[in-house]
Amino acid sequence: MSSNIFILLRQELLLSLLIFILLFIKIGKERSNESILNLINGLLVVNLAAGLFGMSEGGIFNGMFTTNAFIVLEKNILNLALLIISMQSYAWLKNHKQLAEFYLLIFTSLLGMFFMISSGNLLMFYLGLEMSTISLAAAANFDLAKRKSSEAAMKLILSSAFSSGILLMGISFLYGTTGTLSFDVLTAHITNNPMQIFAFILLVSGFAFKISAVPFHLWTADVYEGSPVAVTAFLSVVSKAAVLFTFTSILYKVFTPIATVWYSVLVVLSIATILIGNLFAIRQDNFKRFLAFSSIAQVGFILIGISGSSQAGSASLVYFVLIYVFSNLAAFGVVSVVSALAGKENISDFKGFYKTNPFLAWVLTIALFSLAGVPPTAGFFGKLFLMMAGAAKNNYGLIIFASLNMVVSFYYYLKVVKAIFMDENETPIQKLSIPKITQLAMYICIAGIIITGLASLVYDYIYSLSIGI
Amino acid sequence: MSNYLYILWIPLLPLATFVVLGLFGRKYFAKTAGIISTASLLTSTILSFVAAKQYFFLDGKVNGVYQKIIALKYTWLQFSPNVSIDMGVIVDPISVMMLIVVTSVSLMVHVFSLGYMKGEERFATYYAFLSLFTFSMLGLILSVNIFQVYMFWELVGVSSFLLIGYYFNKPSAVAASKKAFIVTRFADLGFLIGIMIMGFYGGTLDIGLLIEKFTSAQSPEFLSITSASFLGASMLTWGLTLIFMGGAGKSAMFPLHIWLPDAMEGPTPVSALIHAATMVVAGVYLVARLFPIFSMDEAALTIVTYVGAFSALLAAIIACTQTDIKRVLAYSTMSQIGYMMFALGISKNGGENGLGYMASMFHLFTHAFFKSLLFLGAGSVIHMVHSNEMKDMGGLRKLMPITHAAFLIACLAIAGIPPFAGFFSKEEILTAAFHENKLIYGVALFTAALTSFYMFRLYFNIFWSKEAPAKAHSAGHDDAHDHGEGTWTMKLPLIILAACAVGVGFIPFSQFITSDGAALETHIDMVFSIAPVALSIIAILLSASFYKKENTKSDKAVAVFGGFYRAANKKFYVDELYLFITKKIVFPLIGQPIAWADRNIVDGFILLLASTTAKISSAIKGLQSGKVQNYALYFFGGVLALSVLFIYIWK
Amino acid sequence: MNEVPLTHILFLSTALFFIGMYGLFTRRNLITMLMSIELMLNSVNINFVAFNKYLFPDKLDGLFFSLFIITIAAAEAAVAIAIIINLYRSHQSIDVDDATEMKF
Amino acid sequence: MNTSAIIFYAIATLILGAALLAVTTLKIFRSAIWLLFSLVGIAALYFWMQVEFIAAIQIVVYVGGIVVLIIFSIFLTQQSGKEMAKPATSKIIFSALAALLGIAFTFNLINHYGFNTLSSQPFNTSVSEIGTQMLSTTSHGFILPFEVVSMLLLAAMVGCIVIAMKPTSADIVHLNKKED
Amino acid sequence: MNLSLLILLPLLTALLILLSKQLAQIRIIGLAGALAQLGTASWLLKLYMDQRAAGNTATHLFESNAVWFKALNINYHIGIDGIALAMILLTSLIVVAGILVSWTMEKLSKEYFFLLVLLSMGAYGFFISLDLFTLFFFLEVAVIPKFLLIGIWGSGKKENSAMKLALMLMAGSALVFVGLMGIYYNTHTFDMVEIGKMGMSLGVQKFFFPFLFLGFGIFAALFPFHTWVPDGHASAPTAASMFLAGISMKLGGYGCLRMAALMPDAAHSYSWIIILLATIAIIYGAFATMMQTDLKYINAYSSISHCGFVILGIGMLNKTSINGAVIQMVSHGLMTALFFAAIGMIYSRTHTRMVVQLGGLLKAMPFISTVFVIAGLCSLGLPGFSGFVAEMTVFMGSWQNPDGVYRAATVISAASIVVTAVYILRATGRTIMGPISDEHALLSDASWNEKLAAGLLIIGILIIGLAPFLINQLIMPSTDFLMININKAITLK
Repeated sequence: MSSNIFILLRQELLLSLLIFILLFIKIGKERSNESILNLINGLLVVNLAAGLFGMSEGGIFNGMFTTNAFIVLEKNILNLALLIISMQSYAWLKNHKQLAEFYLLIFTSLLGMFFMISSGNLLMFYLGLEMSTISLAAAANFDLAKRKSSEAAMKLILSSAFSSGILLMGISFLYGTTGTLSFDVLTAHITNNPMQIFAFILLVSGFAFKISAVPFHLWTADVYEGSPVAVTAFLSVVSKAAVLFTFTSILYKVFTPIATVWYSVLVVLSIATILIGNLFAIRQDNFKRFLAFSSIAQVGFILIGISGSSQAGSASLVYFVLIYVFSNLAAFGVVSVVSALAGKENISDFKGFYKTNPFLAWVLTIALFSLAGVPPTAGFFGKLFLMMAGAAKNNYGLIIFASLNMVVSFYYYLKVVKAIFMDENETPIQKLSIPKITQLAMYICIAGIIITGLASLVYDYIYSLSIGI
Repeated sequence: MSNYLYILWIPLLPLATFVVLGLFGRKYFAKTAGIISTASLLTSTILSFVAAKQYFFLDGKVNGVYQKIIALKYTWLQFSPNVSIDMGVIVDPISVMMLIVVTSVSLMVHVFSLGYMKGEERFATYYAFLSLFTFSMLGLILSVNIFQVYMFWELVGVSSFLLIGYYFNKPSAVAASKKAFIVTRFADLGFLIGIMIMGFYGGTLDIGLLIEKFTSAQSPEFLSITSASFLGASMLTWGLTLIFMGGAGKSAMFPLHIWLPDAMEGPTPVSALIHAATMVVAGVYLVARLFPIFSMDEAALTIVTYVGAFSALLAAIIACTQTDIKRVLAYSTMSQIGYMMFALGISKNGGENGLGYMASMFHLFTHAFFKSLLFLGAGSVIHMVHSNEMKDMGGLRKLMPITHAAFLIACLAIAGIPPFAGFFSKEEILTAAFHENKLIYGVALFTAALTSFYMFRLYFNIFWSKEAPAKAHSAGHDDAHDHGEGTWTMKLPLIILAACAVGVGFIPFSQFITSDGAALETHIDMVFSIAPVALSIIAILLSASFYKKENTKSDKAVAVFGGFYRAANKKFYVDELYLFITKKIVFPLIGQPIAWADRNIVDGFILLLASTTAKISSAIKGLQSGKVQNYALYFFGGVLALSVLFIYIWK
Repeated sequence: MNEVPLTHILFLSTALFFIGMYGLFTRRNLITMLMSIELMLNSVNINFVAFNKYLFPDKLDGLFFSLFIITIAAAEAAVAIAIIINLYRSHQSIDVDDATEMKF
Repeated sequence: MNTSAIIFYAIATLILGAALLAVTTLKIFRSAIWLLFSLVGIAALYFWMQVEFIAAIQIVVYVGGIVVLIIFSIFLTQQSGKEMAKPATSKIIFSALAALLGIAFTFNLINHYGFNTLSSQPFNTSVSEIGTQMLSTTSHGFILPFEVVSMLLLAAMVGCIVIAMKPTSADIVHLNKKED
Repeated sequence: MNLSLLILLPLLTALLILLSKQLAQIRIIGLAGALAQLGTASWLLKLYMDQRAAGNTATHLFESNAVWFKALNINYHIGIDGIALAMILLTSLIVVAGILVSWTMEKLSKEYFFLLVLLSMGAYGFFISLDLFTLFFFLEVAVIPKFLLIGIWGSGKKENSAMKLALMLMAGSALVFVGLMGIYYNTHTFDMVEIGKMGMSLGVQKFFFPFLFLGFGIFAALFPFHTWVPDGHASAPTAASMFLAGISMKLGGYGCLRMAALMPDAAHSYSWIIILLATIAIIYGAFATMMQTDLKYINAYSSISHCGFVILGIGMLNKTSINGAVIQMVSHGLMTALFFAAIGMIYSRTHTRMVVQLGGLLKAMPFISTVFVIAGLCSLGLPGFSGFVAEMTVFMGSWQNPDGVYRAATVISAASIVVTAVYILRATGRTIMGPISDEHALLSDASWNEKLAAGLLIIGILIIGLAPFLINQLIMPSTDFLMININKAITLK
């Protein structure tokens, strides 16, 4: 066991290593932020690379930690997201005093997610969840003197504490009714007696809170708006993705006996989520808030995909998340650059943006199109495959509802595009000089948006790894 | 019979002219356009005479009967296995006769226009349009397929539209052209539906086959079309009537005649060509072409008869009251075509009873010459006086002797005074009418009298009534070439046509053109002719006493008729009726409501969807209150709701 | 050894849980809200220990779980209080209704 | 109804009563003290359940740690003795309703499920036992969670320090600048 | 020949345009690309005809089938039949004309041409794809460029029009998507050919056909979902209007046709609704046009009326009518593009499209006026122009349907030719004829590029109008293939 423990745990170990390196950086001699950032980004590249080879699967610590190629892939996606985020928040972090601590928190959070994803046991799952949440809550406060930032952090920590309370209640009841914490054993004891369904729903609400599904989403917009863009991006992409992965695997692995129940739960949640997300997104002006609600709507679609509960379901989920990483981060990248260099975060500020910053405008536009699901961007495929997976249950009412809501979502995405390209503005955002590294990140995103969709091998690869019920 | 293939050149030459002039005329042929097109048309005229000679005298006749010869047939557009539009050339008595008429009259007009249109800015365009018209008219004549007829029918219509609207910056001309096109289009709708009915039941669009199928009373097609009925009338009647509707539209039969008088806005030579000799008789030609089928259906023929007769009478009455000389001529045209129509209507197919048919064709023939002559005469008069109004004329006989002579001949011809052309054809028609239908005969007789009255009213008003005006008239305008009647190119056609107006009556028409192709023995019965001729002469004298010298007799007459006169002068308010229907019903009661509904109801619904969504979204924004405690509350509410839902409701 | 049925202990914990929830809903002072959350977590702890003791004594899962919950609760509380203090610095108040800048 | 039962119900009343007062009293300092009592009561409950180790931890961490922390933060953030703002009655009603509903619902479910206690095996919770399991990698070993939690605590610590540290004037300046 | 060339060419052009620097370069590249497309299309036509002449009776020629998403059985399956080829030719012709017309576009010209080319790529892909997913993909590719084209370069209340257009079209494609899902989960393939072989149960067809037909119908301005047409066309820049009416509305018609062939039973049982809607659209559009005072609105509404003929032809479900529908698509594409081009030329000179403010343009700009008149005459179905052929074929086809209701529909639709004449002549009479105002009298006539563009389109119109047997030759065999399925369904009733 100890032989392959390093291989199985390599991503986690690497991350912990990074964390310690950060500590040394902190206590070591004073360095310029730029050098630190470059160093960290370099390390992140290594970290990402390390995950890419040596797929191996198995469980250690008697099943508390399990991994396989699919999980490794998921973690790699998260690593990639982290790398892109850190490249894009260069401008913001360049003149932040505690960037080492910031990275430390973010890494810890990611580490927690890793443990959560490969948790084979409710305890590990809970620990991972808390680990990611607590450190994120701290990170959310990193615009220390911003009122909004601390408000956001407060809202995040309180509501997540509350939700984890509920989650724990659920877990405790599960434990009480089954007498075990490990997933493999759990499945055998799951029946659809009210107590367990109640416990299950408490559990689901905990998940729903993290992925901000309606009606557990209310913290999302405020936190997104308040926290630093980097954290917002991390919240909206990485943490959401991690929880979704875990959620799916738990649903597919553990709760198979009550599949019918959770299918209908998912349907209800998805309908509510899409609807509310769209309705609120329509009327937002703050860009981060807007993205928050749009991402809520996206989660609704994801839930539809998961509800397909087939191999295609989990595959399309991971596929969509990958695409979502590119698209959403491209959007956030532009927003973060603009907010860091021009201090503007409102959609109305983006009027006439194309005249002054064509490059950023195009990046943002392509990202938005991908989010809206317009071909040839990858978002089109992502969304379609999700819906196809959902349609497998022949629940066409849901599909009709979803596809009509896609039209609504088109409206607000196109509204932003309209602001960027068509609206006149006498005081547009001035010409911004983007850090090279950020530019690179954006190029990566765009490339991803284009390639991931058209090159079918990405999807086929994911599909080959994924599992269904 | 491929040796008629050269006939194809007769229409193609004008077409070529049109293309050339249309594309390059403005640039390269601004001056020479007239010559070019006249030349090409001269060629086709000669060709058509050659064809006539070959057909009538050499090989057209097979054991005493003139054959229908399909010189060419090419499938142009296939609808379904045996229904298709074919382009082709048919050679039979009437088509050859029409070839002669169209080409020669058109040639005259071309020549006349050389002088008349001289110095026009769009001289080339004018000739391009003329050629286009000639081409389409010839194509119409030679059609082998009823849909081919329809196509050239439309083309004729559009070229007439273009020519009427030739003075495009004159609003009245534009209005007239629009009116002409739309009215005829409306008629063509009927024509189209008629064609579809025929095509559906006949299973073909080929005229020959159609005639074949619908004339044998046993053929399944015939049975099916006669057995199928709609609103009490058999489909055959419907089909034929609708087709006739098309014809009536082009031939300005009541109630579709309103466009013809206004069409006089176009250049006078155009009126001479299109609205006197050729296009307006297309309707007659169409009926004649399908006559065998018509003759199978009494009802349709009756309609043709009475429409024709009524139009003839009505037009004649109106003509007596008009003061614009071209309008007078227009109405007389309408009246004469009415003659031809009812002549067809009362005719039977074949043999002695086919007299009406033959007579109608004959009248068509003769009328073409003297009516175009009249128009060209009027043209040169107008060219000199620069006005269409009678009151501006008078005593012109000294100033323009040739015109005067030609015009007089034409008037005599149309009045049916022997030995002029009109006399013979009219006699035949009257004879036919007398044998078939006394009522029609009466109408015809009365109309004949009216005709001679208003024609001579016209004649006297132009050439006599006042004193010969001083040169002042002509001194008024500044055309370089102004001396009396204008150039020889304008005089020559008058002379030729006058000659025709005298001569063509003597052609033994019945030898060549009859309903069944076999020769028909006709003789002018002197006794019978007394009545019409006498009436005409009386009418002429009457109008002479009214208008030869300026006097008040006419006003007295007007006073006598009073209201009736005013009504007639206002063309019996038909125009007003149409105006009412369009301006007061179609536009405000159909068009505007639909346009409004589209903006406000159909589109409004879409917009409503959008605005409702926005409303809802701002209505529920309270959920996001920013108070973290409420968030927790909702959170727990969600949990409870889900649990209740899935534990108690969705068991 | 005990006549107290497990369900009663569960009732106790549940009641405690919802009392805590009530506190979270009603308290406007952030620190007291934090206290309420602590109550909720404690009730969960009781659950775990009780289940472990009375139903599945062969393993110590529940017990350990509660141990970790206590630890994490501590960490959470620490971070939360740090955040609250920072909020107090910027808002000069720890009333939750004063921190509602971001809404709708 | 024997003594242990009586003790249990006594403890239960203490816990619930203290908790109730903790969430209702208007004097923040008092509510902290009530919370303290409630936590101590829970510790007592653990003793009653003969899981002394947990009880000890409860005392140490909660009473000795969290409550103290809370009290300090109270001192930091406001002057004691001052009444807190009263919550809106409507909010009280709704919250109470929600809580009661929740209680009723859960009670009902628990009743129906009726966790019947049949097993009476010994429940060995000696500290040594716990210690070995905590650090063993064999089955029922909790070494991994232990490590993970250590990372978590580290992160939490760092986070607390960064956030709670009084920002130097320099930061304020440039942050404000950034805030435009 | 590999059909993917039709996608690659525009793609290449677009990329080159992005790379190129100054205006002249962009124009040249754009034009070159467009001409290349035209060349390819005509070359394709030649090859196709040769194949057919050589006795190749396969339904689709130049087929190639590559696996795209293996897991979901999505294939990049392309191939053309006569109908698709006709559409491709139409597209390529209009693209060239559009590029030429927008030769003088100064504002953001790079983006402008880029989007135009992108749009054309979508159209090509749509027409060549035999796999429903690919079809859908390209259908949506063609939407967003329209939004940007109208919104950025448009006139009037362009943003709203662009938004309305984009949303309605997206709603259309959403419906289509639902239908596709239905088909996919009942046949487990997207391949039209295989689906055609398999067929679907009547129930399935009847449930999903409406989604598909309505979805595509929105693209084809099916009443009452046509309201994006007037605003969209009116606000769009000239070339965009040409593309919209000339190409993208055809996507809808083509899609409807394919769907009808794919689900013949449903199509047959719903035909009366289709015909009803089509007839309403025809006559309603005609009357609505009569009331318009803005030239672009006139043409837009007339497009509604004309596209009604396409739907009518499809709804009648017999060979002649479907033939007519196809011809009408091509003809309307050319004719309306020509019309918009003429209007654009007039607008760019007079800066007004209001009929009442124009007049007597024939004096100042004879060429443009002639083009205008030709377009008008074509649209009122004058023999010799394509409009006549198309409409007559539709009429003859629908008249073959002896049922009284269908007869009535046919007659009503036929009646629209009179209304058409009315509005066309009104427009012509007011703008081209009549007295001209002084400031307009001095305006210049068409420039070389405009002449070229108009010339191309007119040639197209004339070819169809004068030698319809050519296009029939191209289309008829393919319609026969379509009819095989449909007739089965009808006789089955």
